[in-house]
Amino acid sequence: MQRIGVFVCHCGSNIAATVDVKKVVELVRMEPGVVWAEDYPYMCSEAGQSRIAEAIRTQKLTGVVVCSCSPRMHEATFRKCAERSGLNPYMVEIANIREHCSWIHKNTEEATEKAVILARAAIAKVNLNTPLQAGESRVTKRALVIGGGIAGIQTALDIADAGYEVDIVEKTPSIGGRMSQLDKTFPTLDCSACILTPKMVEASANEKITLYTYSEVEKVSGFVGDFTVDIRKKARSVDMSKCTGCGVCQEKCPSRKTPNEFNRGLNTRSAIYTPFAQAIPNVPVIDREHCIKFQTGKCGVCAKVCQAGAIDYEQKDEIITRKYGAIVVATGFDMIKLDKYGEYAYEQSPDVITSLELERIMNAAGPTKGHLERMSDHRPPKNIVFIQCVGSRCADERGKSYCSKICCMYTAKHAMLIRDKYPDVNVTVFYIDVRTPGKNFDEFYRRAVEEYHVNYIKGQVGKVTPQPDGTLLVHGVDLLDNHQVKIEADMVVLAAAIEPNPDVRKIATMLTASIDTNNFLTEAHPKLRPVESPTAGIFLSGVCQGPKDIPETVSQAGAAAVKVIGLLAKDKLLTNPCTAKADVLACNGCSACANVCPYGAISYEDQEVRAPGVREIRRVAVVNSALCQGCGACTVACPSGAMDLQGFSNRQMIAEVDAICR
Amino acid sequence: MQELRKRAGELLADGTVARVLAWRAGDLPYNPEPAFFETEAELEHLVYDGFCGANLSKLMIEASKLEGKTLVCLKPCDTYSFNQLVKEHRVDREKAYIIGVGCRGKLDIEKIRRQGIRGIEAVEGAELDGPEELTIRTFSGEKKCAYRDAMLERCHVCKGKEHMAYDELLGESRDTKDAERFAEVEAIERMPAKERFAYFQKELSKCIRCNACRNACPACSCRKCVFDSTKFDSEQKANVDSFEEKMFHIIRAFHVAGRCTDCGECSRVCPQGIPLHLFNRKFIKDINTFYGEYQAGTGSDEKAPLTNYTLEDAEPSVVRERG
Amino acid sequence: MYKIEKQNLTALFRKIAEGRDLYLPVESAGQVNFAAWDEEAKVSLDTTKTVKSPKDAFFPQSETLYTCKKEGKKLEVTQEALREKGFVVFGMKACDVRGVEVLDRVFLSEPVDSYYQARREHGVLVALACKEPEESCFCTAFGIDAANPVGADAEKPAGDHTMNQTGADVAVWDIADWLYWKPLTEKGEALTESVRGLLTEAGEEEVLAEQSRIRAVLKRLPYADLSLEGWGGDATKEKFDSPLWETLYRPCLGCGTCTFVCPTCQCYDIKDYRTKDGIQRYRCWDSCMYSDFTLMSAGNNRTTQLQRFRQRFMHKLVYYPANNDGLFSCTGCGRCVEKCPSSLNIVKVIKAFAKEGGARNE
Amino acid sequence: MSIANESFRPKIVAFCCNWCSYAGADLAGSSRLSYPADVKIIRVPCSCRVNPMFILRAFERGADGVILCGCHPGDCHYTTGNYYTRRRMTLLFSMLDFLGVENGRTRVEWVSAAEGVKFSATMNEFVETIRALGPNVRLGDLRCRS
Repeated sequence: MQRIGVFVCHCGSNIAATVDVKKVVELVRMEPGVVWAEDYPYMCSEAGQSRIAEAIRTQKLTGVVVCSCSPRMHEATFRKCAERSGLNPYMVEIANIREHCSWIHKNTEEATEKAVILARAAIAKVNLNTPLQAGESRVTKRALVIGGGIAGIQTALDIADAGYEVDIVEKTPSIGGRMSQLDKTFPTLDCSACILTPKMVEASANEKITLYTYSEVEKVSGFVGDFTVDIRKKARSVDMSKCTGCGVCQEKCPSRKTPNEFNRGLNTRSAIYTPFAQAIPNVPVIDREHCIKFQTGKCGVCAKVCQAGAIDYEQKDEIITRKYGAIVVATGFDMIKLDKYGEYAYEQSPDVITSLELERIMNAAGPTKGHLERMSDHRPPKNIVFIQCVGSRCADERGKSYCSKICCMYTAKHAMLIRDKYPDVNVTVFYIDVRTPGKNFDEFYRRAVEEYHVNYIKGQVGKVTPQPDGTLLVHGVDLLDNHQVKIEADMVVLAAAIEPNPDVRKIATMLTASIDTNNFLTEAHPKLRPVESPTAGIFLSGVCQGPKDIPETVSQAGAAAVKVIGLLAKDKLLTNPCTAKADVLACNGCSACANVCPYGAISYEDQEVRAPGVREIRRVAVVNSALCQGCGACTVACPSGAMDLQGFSNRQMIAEVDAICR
Repeated sequence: MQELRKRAGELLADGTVARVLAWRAGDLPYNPEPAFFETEAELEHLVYDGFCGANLSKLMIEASKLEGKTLVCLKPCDTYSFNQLVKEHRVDREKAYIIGVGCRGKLDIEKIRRQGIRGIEAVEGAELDGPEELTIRTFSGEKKCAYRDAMLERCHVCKGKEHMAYDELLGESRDTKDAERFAEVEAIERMPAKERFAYFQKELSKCIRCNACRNACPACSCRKCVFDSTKFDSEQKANVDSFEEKMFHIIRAFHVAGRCTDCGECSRVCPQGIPLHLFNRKFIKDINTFYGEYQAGTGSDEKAPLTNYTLEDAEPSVVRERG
Repeated sequence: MYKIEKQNLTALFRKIAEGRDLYLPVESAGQVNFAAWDEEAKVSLDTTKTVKSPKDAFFPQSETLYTCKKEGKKLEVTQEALREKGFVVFGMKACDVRGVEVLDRVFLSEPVDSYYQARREHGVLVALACKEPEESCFCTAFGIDAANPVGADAEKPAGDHTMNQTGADVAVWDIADWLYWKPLTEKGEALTESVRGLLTEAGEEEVLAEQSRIRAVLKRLPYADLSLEGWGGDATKEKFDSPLWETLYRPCLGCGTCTFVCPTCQCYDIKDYRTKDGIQRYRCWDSCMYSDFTLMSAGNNRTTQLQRFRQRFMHKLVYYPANNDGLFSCTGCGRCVEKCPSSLNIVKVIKAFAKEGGARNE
Repeated sequence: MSIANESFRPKIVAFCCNWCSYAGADLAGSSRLSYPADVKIIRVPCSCRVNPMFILRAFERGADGVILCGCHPGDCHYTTGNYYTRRRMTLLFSMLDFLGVENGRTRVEWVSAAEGVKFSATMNEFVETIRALGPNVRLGDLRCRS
């Protein structure tokens, strides 16, 4: 029989306001196995913990139940407390009477009754708990960063700086990401490329960093400290060791009609290309889908003109398998597709563009060499209308419910830059709210309004109608004046919502990292563990976790790096002891468990089994506890119940069910 | 039958097999029992006729542990069970020499009794190559009964006359299927929920928890059944209340779901005549509907439906939504 | 001797059931078992063998013994009330009556099982002669007369409620359109009195004729000549050590069918069921065929199916008679013969030993 | 039909996987999104840990409804656990339905760590369904009611 102590936390008034904690203490005392029960205002405080420690010692407790907040919050705290007091940490169970009780129920009687039942379930479980010992697993001292944008680059640089090897896998031919497409950055207006390129060069030059560009993660197995990852290096068709980056191939390439992704399709590129001038590595790739040689077999111009002999049409995709201790996701974002927003005429008129397209137009290396002009007739616009929140803060399913966060600021930036360079252009901005929390942000926005006289109209645009004369009639509402507005514009810029890179779903699945309904990766805790995924060993950097601007991205990237470094600095990790275990006497050796194990943790051995009336060699299941992650799939596949999960055993679960249904 | 005795004798004599697992003649016309024969002399008691319904594949679990090969006589439907046991590593294929015996459907003495034929002294025509009609001598004179009308339920929905595993074949098999396999299940599905409940309540309340269904079932091959162990606090010896028998039969059917070959032994052996095959067949029907046709025991390497999945599987809410 | 026209049976049953419970063979979902009578019950007196024997009426498959209720740290124990309401078991066969006699010797000897005793005191046995004995019947081997289902000790003085109260209280015969009714004991007389209005006086002739008809059928049963020579209380060592068990047990599946349909199997297990606020201690039938039969903390004293199989037959044919004046704990009802999934049964065991010992069987 | 019996307080067991649904329930809690106190949560590492035995046991012991919550398919912390859950529970629920048990008493819902709102809404709706169905008679062990 266990000697169980029950500790009921008030959590200030968080619990005590709706749960009669004294009554809980009084009632749980009657439960079998309970020899001690008390309440305290803050169990997680030092004083609270020392009460638990004291009771463990004086009452010779063999089990502890803490009725408090979610185990996701303080289970570790109380387990450590027990361990310090000489009690096996796995003899502690938490009854969640805050999140699952006091915070959601208003009626004290009901909440108290429920708290008692939850406590009883935890007590029933502890009665069947057994001390468990954590095992150890090794840590591969190498990190993988998925995505080579500013988030990925910064994370990699910081990890490398601490002396650990780090690989960046980037899907496109060059690192740089979205930031490389930007012209200027708010609120300082410094040139994006000017601040990004040195970082790119630094990453490429750092001997601890290996870049896998034009590559994708194909398969991930293993667990924290010991991931095994297959990386597909897509065939570049150019030998990286030979190419000098002279660019002749791109000049001579006869296939020139491929939409240029880097310029958001505003112009075209050759089939052999580097995305942009400062690309790293500065080695082109052949886009086989548009290459004449690959499509028809006739051409081969690039091979002929390449002095270095770097063109290799025979190159094949290559799979590289590497081991990593930690993985950082930095897959970034893209703008949403605007096909559902027909009212803005984005697909009808080339003069309705997105903000990112405007960035390219404004950029000296862009399709217009930095001249502000209409894509339809290359005439400079006279009236530009910016429409905010296209797909952001959207109530219907066409768009996103969240605020994309960066649009208010970059629109102010665009408006200001245009008015600065082309003072005779009228700029109007339709907005729902202007959101400018951030250092020097509101000052920046006010300059746009006050200094540059940008016309901000609070209201939404109902429709953009292309006129026969090539202008665009913008129908809007001015909510402050409460009247309809019609503006004859010759360029409309849409601040389209941003969304996580669509590839992230696939990657999240491979990593078994959870994502939310908007495809943003979920943090281990929204406030306290914002750069970690709930899946151990997986970290988050940049917009894959939620909308953010560059400085936020960079700081989060640094934070992720610190977490990775903290992990890689360890030689061994303690493994979760809540793993599956087979009872050889009851095992049929049927393989059902191994068939459902996602980790390949179960193998079979011929063992001699001895029991009364039995002495024979049997095929029995053996669990590798280093590989087992404790999901429990095997326990249900096993018909005889021979396979059980430590810490969540069949009898423990049944005891909880019984306690709740009593 | 003579041929089977002769062939078994040869294989015993030449040392190919160490023993023969077949059926021994009973002391009533209809009660042969599964038996091991170790000498040629014993083989004179070997019998094979319409009353040899018992599926011998499960006895191969123990036979696999013995020295040498065991000759086992398997009917077409028994070979499915045999393959499933091999797949689950419970039976060693190398330890078996299978004679695939012919089958023209197996007989159910209860079905004969139900036709008012009682006080049975002798039954003629039950042999494999016998006539279409059984002649039954009773205390009150001779009675006739069509072979087909005395067949076990499972034979009316026979999976086919092909053996799924054998070393040699002996005797002709006949197609006996004359009913739709899922017709009974569908008829119950069409009942309103209340009627379904009443139907099963009535059937299951007969259950005496004798475990005959479990112990005869080749898929229920657990060394220690959960209902005999304390692993789930689930030990049950008697249906103490109306729930326990349900729990037992639901869980039993669930544990064999995707592994059950629909051999029908559960219903054959139930002393209370509970149509236990309905549970298994319902699972088979659902598996076929939701996850594609699957037949356990064909000998393929295919993953069993419950240890497999697809990304597009039906959601459990389908049960509610179909009304 | 009385009689009642069979078309009036419902009226008889209704009358018996007034203030009492009445158990009799009832068909439900295709099977006939003893069950409580009600107006809707499909009574089946033509069934020779119910699936289960009627022993449930006295020794139910499962019964609560007492209940423990916990309030705070206080424990309250309540014994289950003993049977107080009278009941009638109608339509038991001669073999079933013998079954009760076998149970009596177990449960009514010291220490007396009060639950069983209460049921025996309040139960009235109405035994029905076997109109159609079946090929699986072998009651004659145990000296039972299916034609005259009165039980062994029907002549014992009434009013003695312990060891002497064996045998049927009323014997009945189903002959053509009539049911003949003969009270045998004081309890039987009392029951007869309560339904007297429905009965008419009758002579014995028809019954005697029916008895000789039945006895003629019994003589030509396949197992009519089954001999128990060599069995009994003295045979322990010889039978226990026989190598025959080695082959006999092999088809045994280890299920409990034979024990649960048997009228004499009396083994039970006592278990606790956790209720909302305590436990219910109940007993339920157990089977010596089960792997966890008599499981103790130190393990099990019978670890193989061979041992378990041997136990059942040794108990019926050797150990029980050794302790009960040579009475076998088998009544020849033949239920196990019909229901064993592997077609094993006690007859095959007896015959196998007889063959070995050169007795006149086979 | 709705709220057949105001005074009926159903017993509802909710199995929640540690990674998504339990966290979703925590979020519902910290967002103060209420649902009836009749729902009691049992934490399991993954929905695939839930054995049909647990569900039947709950009913045997007097539960009126059992709901199982896990990560959305594709988001399982253990990659594949909820795919097995999906098959197991589909078959189990279909069997219970076949036996004539009201199919509203059992449910599987996928609730992510971010879906506190969904968690609360699901529980509210489930409790409502169970209240409308009334006490579980068909699958209960009557002794637990006394």
